[in-house]
Amino acid sequence: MSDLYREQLLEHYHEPQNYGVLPEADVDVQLDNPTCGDTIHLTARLDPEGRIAKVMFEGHGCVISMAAASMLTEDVVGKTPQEVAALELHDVEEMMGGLRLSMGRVKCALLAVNALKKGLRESGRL
Amino acid sequence: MSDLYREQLLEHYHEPQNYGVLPEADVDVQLDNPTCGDTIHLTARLDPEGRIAKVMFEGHGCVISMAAASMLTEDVVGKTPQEVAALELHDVEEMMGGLRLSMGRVKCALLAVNALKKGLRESGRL
Amino acid sequence: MTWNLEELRREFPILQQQVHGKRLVFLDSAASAQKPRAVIEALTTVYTTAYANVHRGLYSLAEAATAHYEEAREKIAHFIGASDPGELIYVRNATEALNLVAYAWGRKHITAGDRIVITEMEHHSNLVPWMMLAQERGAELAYLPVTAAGELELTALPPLLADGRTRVVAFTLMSNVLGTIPPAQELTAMAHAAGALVVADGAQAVPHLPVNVQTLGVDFLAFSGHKLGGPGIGALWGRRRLLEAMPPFLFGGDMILSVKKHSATWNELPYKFEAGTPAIAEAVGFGVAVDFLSALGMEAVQQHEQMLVAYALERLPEVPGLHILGPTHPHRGGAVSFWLEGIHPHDIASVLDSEGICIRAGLHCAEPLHARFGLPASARASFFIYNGTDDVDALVAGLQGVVKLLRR
Amino acid sequence: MTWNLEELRREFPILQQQVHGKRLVFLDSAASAQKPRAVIEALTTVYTTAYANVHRGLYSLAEAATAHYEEAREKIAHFIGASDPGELIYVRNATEALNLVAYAWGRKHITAGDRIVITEMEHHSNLVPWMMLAQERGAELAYLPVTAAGELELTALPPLLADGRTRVVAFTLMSNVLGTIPPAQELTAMAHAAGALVVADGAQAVPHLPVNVQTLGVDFLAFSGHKLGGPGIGALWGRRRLLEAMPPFLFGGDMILSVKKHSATWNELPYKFEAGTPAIAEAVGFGVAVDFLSALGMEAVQQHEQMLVAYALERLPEVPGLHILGPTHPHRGGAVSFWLEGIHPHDIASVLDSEGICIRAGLHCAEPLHARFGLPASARASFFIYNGTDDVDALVAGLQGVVKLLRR
Ligand SMILES: Cc1ncc(COP(=O)(O)O)c(C=O)c1O
Ligand SMILES: Cc1ncc(COP(=O)(O)O)c(C=O)c1O
Repeated sequence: MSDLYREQLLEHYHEPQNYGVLPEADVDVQLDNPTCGDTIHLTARLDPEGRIAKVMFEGHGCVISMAAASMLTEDVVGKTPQEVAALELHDVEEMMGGLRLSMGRVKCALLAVNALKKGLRESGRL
Repeated sequence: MSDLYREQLLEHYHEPQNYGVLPEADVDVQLDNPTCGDTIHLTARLDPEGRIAKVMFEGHGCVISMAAASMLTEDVVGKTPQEVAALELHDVEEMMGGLRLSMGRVKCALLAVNALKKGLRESGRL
Repeated sequence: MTWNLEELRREFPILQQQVHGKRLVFLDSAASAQKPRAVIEALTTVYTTAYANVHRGLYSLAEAATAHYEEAREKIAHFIGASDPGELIYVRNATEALNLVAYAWGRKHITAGDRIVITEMEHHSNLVPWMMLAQERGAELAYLPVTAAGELELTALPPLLADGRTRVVAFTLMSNVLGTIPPAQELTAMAHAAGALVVADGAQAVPHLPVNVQTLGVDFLAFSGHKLGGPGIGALWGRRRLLEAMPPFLFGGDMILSVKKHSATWNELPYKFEAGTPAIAEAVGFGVAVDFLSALGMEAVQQHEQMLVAYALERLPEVPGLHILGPTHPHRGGAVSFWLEGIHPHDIASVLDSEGICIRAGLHCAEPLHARFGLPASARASFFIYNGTDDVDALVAGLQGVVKLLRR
Repeated sequence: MTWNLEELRREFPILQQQVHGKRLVFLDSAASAQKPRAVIEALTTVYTTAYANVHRGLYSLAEAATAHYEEAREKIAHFIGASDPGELIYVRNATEALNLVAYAWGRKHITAGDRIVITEMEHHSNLVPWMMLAQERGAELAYLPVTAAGELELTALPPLLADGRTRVVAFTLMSNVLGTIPPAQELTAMAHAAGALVVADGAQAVPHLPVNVQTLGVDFLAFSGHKLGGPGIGALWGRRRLLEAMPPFLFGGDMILSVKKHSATWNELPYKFEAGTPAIAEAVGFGVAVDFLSALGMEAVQQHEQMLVAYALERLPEVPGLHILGPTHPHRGGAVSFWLEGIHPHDIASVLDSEGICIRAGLHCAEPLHARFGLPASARASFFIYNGTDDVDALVAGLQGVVKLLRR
């Protein structure tokens, strides 16, 4: 069975972490991937030093986009907006357990992090 | 040396028959082949029965177009306009001694006969 | 069985390969078909024995290339029932063919207040060119709806034709998502009776069933060579009378008769619409692909694919939570789209890939159609001559695995 | 000698063949070049191992095809000095590339009273699109004259730029008839200083000398893959900023981001300009052809051809009554056109063909240029990497025979 669908990913997919909407969020953003029909609604709060304190997401999409979102909500806690802005495909692949994404799935994996970057920009934190 | 340039053709090319302009012509027509720069000015007289009595031509162009014109002026004498209208590539090839023309040269060979057809149409004989 | 499948498969070198150690189960021919050995070899033959630029060359090599290029045109024209090869124009793909009509015919004939009718099941290539033409000209773009069963709502057409404002009706001869085969003759007769032209998108129909422009009565037919086993090339067929009255689309070498500094006159058909050096070896390969299909016979091709569709329609519902889009009777084309409850089509495609099974997932360039069915995407398996019931079996087994892996 | 010619010729299978029992002397590469074995084999490899439709496929075969297709784009962009592969758009040929600019950029930016400047030495493909655009928009089409020596009359440009009405200056980087290489950097600087864009026709330059869009400073560059040893394909390079501000040209699959029933948004570059299934294997072959030339080195290619031009310019005048068109110094491209007193170019080509020598005769898609020189047609021999001085010798001997046969 596909290497893409290893246990760890499937767990995040079936039982996503931080699923839902964060009340009184500093960041509140919606991002779609129209080619796939993936959508994400991401909310985040920052701590007094401006670091990411908590992130939650809602949405639907494929295993890759949903697992990546779930993992991201855990992974970015404590990062500065600048550190988030610097995250690249490679970092997301690492975050997902050293996965190697094929071109066709890159957009799925990046949906959540791109949403977070967009939200940070729109809320003036970047 | 090329089969296309057999003695007979070259003779017609170097010493064209019926070269010039026929005075008091019934048919007087100009035709160009813009892709090649070949031009022909063809004049013809019909006999009382409406058959081609004499054809003369002037112009410049390649060996094929000029030789074909020269041969045509001899070949069509005595033909009715309808017989001229019925002349096809195959007939021109026969007239030129059983030549097989390549696609690129067909237009050259047909210039004179097409001019004559056009002249007959324009003068109301067809 | 209409032909020996094992023998036929041997004609397709790519099918001999293994993917992830499994037999390649290629179920994405609706996107682009695999190439028979004869086509691949024809390219090599052209390039090693008879390549030169066509038309203007007076040497033997150029004449040989031109002859092969034009023979292919005759074969392709004949393949779609056109008697006049001058009506067949080489283009890059069906998309360019449809744009050619929208630009060259459309910009001349569509004016403010006119109506263009298309259908909800159109591929973007037979949709966006008309949308942009309508926007540019201030014309109306109207859609023939698709029923829940995936058929065209024919009763919606007469009202759209009644006021005489409809200039063109454009529709696919086979949906690349639903497999639906609209009643082209009927639609054409209605459009013509109302004074509208008919543009048929044959991208899916031409490779998979007998298409005859005379019988259908359509005015333009767009199709792709790469979808019937040829290289990266396509064709537009149009009625001589219409093509002659149209201005050219692309301007440049070969399509002109004469160029002065401030005026130009156009070459005869089909060259008027073929600007610049054409895809020469590709055209020859297109002709060879058509020969290959003709040798099988398009009736047999259709019959073979209907057999596969019938088998797939029978077996796919074994997969729990699987829903088929489009007609569930086998009088349809071999593009079978479906969705699985709770599972994203992308995941279906990725998991099947690890089993060597190639299907497509997404919108299949038909977003309004997916909107019609309220689906963000779907999965599609599509058949061609080299597919067999073993491919359907592999698909069903693969889908069972997908469900096991991804559904809780 | 910059490389071993015999070895290089063995890489071109078609050159091994005999024509009319004679060695093939191919002197028509300016029309289309012969293909190296590596290109021909690349097509076979794609079709036998990694063919599928690109971009939207989620299975390995489609991913492999997409990867090869995009790697080729990177190589081709790099070949012309572009750092951003998103600026490189695949088209059918240079002609389509130029039409794309004239349609998509031109219809947006050219209005009544504007001026478009081209030159008298343009190929119809860089002439007629501008003529039609000017006619449609009520703009003026002005020509930079060609001197008797076959150079551009540069002093004519400043007056055409002075009134600020010139929006675009389009010129060839190498004349396909005269071999002239206009001073592109100088022309570009002048045009830019006057606020005009520069469209460069690289159809002849890109295969034959180093072309770097950064150094040249041009805004668009059109060229053909088939003229540099690739299959039937071409490319347009344009500045990202300009391409992004342009509306799309062809509409349909792959070039969209999203399609609703009455609106659509466009994909990012370069896909916005690549509608429908592209010529996939052809793009890969284009990349391999570029690799082939890069391995030789474009400086070496230019040097080799200049050597041949110098030799031809020395030997051709031996033929009585032969007149060369264009520069008689060797700092020019390897397209050498000429005419023979009293002999029609068509006859030259036909007679030479019987000796296995392929040259072109006619207007070479440059009718206004021939009008400038008062010639109804000309003959042209053009060189590429596989030509040698033996080909020039064969040409001269052949021409001597032509004179003997046809001149009295
Ligand atoms: C200078 C020049 N521009 C444009 C073209 C057109 O190229 P293509 O026929 O590949 O479109 C050619 C070749 O014929 C050419 O020589
Ligand atoms: C119904 C239909 N129309 C048009 C097209 C466009 O074909 P192409 O991509 O070859 O231009 C396709 C294929 O993608 C199709 O399925």
